[in-house]
Amino acid sequence: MESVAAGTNEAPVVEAQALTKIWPTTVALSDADISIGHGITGLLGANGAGKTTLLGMLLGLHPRTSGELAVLGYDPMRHGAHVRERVGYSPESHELPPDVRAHDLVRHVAEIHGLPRRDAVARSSDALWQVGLGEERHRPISTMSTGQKQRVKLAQSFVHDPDLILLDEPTDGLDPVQRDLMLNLIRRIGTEFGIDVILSSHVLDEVERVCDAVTILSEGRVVASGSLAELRGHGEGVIVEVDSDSSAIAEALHDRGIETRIDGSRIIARSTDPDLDIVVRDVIAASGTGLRRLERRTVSLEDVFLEVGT
Amino acid sequence: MTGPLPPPPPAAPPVPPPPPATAPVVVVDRVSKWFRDVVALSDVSFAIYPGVTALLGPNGAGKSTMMRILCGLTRPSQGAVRVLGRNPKTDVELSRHIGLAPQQEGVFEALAPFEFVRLGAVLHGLDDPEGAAAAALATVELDPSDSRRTITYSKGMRQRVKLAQALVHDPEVLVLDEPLTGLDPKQRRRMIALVQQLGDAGKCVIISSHVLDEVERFGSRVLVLAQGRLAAMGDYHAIRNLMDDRPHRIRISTDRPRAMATSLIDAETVMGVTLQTDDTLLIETREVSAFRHGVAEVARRNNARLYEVVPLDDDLESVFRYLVGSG
Amino acid sequence: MSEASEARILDRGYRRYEGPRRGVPGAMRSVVLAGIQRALGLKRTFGAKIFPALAVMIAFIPAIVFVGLAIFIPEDVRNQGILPGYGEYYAFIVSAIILFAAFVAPELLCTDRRTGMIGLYLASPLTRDTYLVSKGIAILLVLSVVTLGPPLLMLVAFTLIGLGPDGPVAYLSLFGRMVVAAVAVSGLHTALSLAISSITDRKGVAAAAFILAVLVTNAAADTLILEADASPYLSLMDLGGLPFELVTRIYGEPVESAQAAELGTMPVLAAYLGWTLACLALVRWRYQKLQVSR
Amino acid sequence: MASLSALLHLMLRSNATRGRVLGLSLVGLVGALLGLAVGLSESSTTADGAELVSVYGLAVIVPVTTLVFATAALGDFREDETLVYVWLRPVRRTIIAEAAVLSAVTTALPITLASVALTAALATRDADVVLASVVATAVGVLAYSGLFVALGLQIRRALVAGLAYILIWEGFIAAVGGGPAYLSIRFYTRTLLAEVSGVPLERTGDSLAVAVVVPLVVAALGLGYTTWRLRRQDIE
Repeated sequence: MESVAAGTNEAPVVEAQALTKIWPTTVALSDADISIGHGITGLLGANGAGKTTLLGMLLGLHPRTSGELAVLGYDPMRHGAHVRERVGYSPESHELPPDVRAHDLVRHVAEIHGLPRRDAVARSSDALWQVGLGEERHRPISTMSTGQKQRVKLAQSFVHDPDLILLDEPTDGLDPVQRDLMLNLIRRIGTEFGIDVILSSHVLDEVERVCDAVTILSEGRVVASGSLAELRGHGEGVIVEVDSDSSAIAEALHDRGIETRIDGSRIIARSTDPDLDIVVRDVIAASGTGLRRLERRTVSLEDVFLEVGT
Repeated sequence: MTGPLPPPPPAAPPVPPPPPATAPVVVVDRVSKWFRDVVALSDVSFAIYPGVTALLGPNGAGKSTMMRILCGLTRPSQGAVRVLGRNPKTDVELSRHIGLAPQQEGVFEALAPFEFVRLGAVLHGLDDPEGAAAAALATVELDPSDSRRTITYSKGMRQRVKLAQALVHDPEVLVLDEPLTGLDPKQRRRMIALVQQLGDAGKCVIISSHVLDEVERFGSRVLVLAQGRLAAMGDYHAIRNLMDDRPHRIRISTDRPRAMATSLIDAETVMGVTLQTDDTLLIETREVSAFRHGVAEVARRNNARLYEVVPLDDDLESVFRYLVGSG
Repeated sequence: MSEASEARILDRGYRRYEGPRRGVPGAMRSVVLAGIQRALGLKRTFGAKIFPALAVMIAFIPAIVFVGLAIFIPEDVRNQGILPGYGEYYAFIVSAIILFAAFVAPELLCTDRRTGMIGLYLASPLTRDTYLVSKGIAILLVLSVVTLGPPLLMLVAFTLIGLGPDGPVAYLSLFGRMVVAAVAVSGLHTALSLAISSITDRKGVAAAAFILAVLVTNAAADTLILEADASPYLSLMDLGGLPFELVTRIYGEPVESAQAAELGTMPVLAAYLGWTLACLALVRWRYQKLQVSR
Repeated sequence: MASLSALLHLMLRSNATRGRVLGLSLVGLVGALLGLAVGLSESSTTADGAELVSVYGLAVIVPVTTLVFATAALGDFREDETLVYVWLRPVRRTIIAEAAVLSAVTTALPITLASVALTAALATRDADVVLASVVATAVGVLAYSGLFVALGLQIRRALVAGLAYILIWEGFIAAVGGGPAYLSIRFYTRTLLAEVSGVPLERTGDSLAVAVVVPLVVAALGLGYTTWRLRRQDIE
């Protein structure tokens, strides 16, 4: 997956050194070194890991306790207005003013980012059209479904043509069909539109699908960071799903020296043996069972995530 | 709206799942619900037995309305609902047997979680409300001695508090509306494990969700609602098998794609084969079961490595998309 | 071929925006405009329009009646001194002004906090301070519909019966006073209702608390001074009456009661500014503490 | 009994917030201040003092204080969508309604009794007027509690509607007397004040029994209506 560099701005999108944020009762970020480049970056972490706080700090909403932070090359505390003019934000909360029409809301957001009325109107229609809202845009937001609201939130985040958008849990509450649409949209924004995206999420699967790079937070610390390929390349494994009793297959694999684990209807098999796939093929062929699914799995993000999360 | 039944979607099983030996816990009989001119539910009938049942459907399909009707929070515009043989809207005593974790985030802001859960225990007239509350909180892995008010809790912790107050009186029927929303993967796993445990213990757990990969892990019975109608019901795997009749697309990665392609065509289980890249085949088949049983053996005979066999239409998401698309 | 070459499918892809960006001033302007629209119920449901329309009507009807009288029976109006002074006029419409003030600020502040809109505002070039200033201006402007409009109509009435100001300079000076008076009437109420709205998220509670604060302090001060011969300085605690006391002095109209006459203009002005600034400081402090995106 | 006390505890914790108690105590304190001023004034009579108790104590302190706590009792739960946690329990609906009315009474009564009695004492220094103001306050708080608890459950902007009722209907239209007066609680509390203290006031009824019974009937009707709504109403 290639990433598109946005504009001519050569500075990294986000650069933080030893960034620390201490709230009265909790440490939200602790000595975090973060470097986020162009393209779509996933900000992954459990609830309470410090994702939302970090997004708030990128917007210059919270002073830091210590450390350095630059967004698009500027310190968001000192040049807050300048940074926020070039950044779009879609908050986690599902709440939007219920009695306002989607079009009016998005237009207003464009205006508060400095666009003149006429441009704001045109770009609002355009942004809503890009996210797939046509005539619905004239409906009050309270009459919209969660999926439509999430799309309105997305539209308002890029209506003013920012260099960077911050999306906090943009797929939360969506059903699979809507989630696909949303992820495709985000992918388009990051590639076709040429806008850098930072996407906070705790759904690994979607980060794997749309992001170029990932930064993983755990309890305020950056525990892993880099491109997806780098983070994946830590080991070999396969996922197997069969028609019949999966424990029999798991046992057979285990007998041939492969580490196995059953997760629901899936068997996760791991080995350092480069011929793991042959062993699996033969075990299944010998058992005569139906093979529903066989997937390569390098030590996946989930493993990274769950390992560091504990 | 009392006309003939809507034509069943193609994949809907013709009859309800083979009834377990026990009596149904929940019976929904031709229930419709509309708000002014918006139809939320349209002529829905089903029965639910002990164990975990997942209520699936896209947003706005009527899941929450259904759950609210089951708990008596609102009455159906038409049709009848019986939970344990009683009417949930009028029978106050029935709530002894129902625990609900609703979708909304609101909780009593002035109370600490322990007080919140204990309140439920007291209102149920339990002998040892403190003990029951502590036990319920322990079940969801929260600390009963935490005196912070619930309003300071994160979304994930609130979800668990909501679950604890639904569990505190050990009800036979648990209605959990989107309990996985806002949870991170670890929290989800724990919640799923807990729900399975409750189901195994003989509780009737009704859980709504749209995060399907997790519902898949429940391995449970499924009710699919789409646009206010029942689109499918039954065992998830049974629904999936019913769908074996339609064409499936499967992606195969192997080091000897051409040999594999030839052999698979010879085996007459596939309709079409496309070579996608140097090591990837796209298979189309109508006899997916036969294909599944043969593919490993075919690879072994060809001495071909089998890196990946990925069904493109087989996960619950596709089932769901298929049902919803035709609903 | 020429026809075919004219037909084409236009790509509706993403377009970058190269136009002007107006920064903070543009953002503030937009917040002010949106605030005015919201307060007046424009672009909203019918229900949201009823209340502002009612308040505006109550505020304008007396003035319209006076203009009517001035047109049809100018002689009687002049000879019998029917028209109230500019400052006095406010006594007719004080309830409309207070009701309006009670609802506008909660509508503009509490709604943003309850619906998460505040998060979007603070993610724009606006800061907490520029946001609050914009909201304050919006409220002042909305209130000036009822505080400035009617006196202007009264000016028309006075001019019709030949008692208007003498010459353009006098007009200008009177007009200046009108604006200052209108700001004086709305200023304290704006600050007070902003302060109350910053404390509670519930719109109804904020509106009720504002009405109570104004009515109770007014009733208390009036009763104590008139019935119990308390010091007239007590009326400096009267949040309902203080703005109107100041207005009387701006127009230089005769002060109603002997007690009020004892009060110097400076203490009235000082108390007015003191209350206003205290309220604004409270709002600012509350918003500095407000957490968004945590 | 355990349910009632648990619900009462919940409502007190949720609704009697520091801000509300403080703000309303201030409103009450203003009454005492007024009472002090009237009492110190040489020209004022016991009737003037009783009039103050009626127009400020019974017509402002009592209804407004009760309004705030009573509409919040179930209204805040409805607004926050937490009513379900009380509703979906095997508790009779009457008990929920009773707890709500009781919570309003328990919070409003101490504040209003203290401030109205203090107002009366300072304004008149007459034990009969103080006693009468206590009786009238207690009866008023009961009636307003029943009425406003129901209002809070029924409509979303109960506080504003209630304030409009108190200021516009009771304070303006019904205050003039005549037919509308019989449809305002204030009329009965004013009658009680006059009848119990023996201080003649204008625009009152002439039957002590009616002045006690009607407010109590209002309270009972409010309670009954709340119970009925809880049975019927959709719960969010």
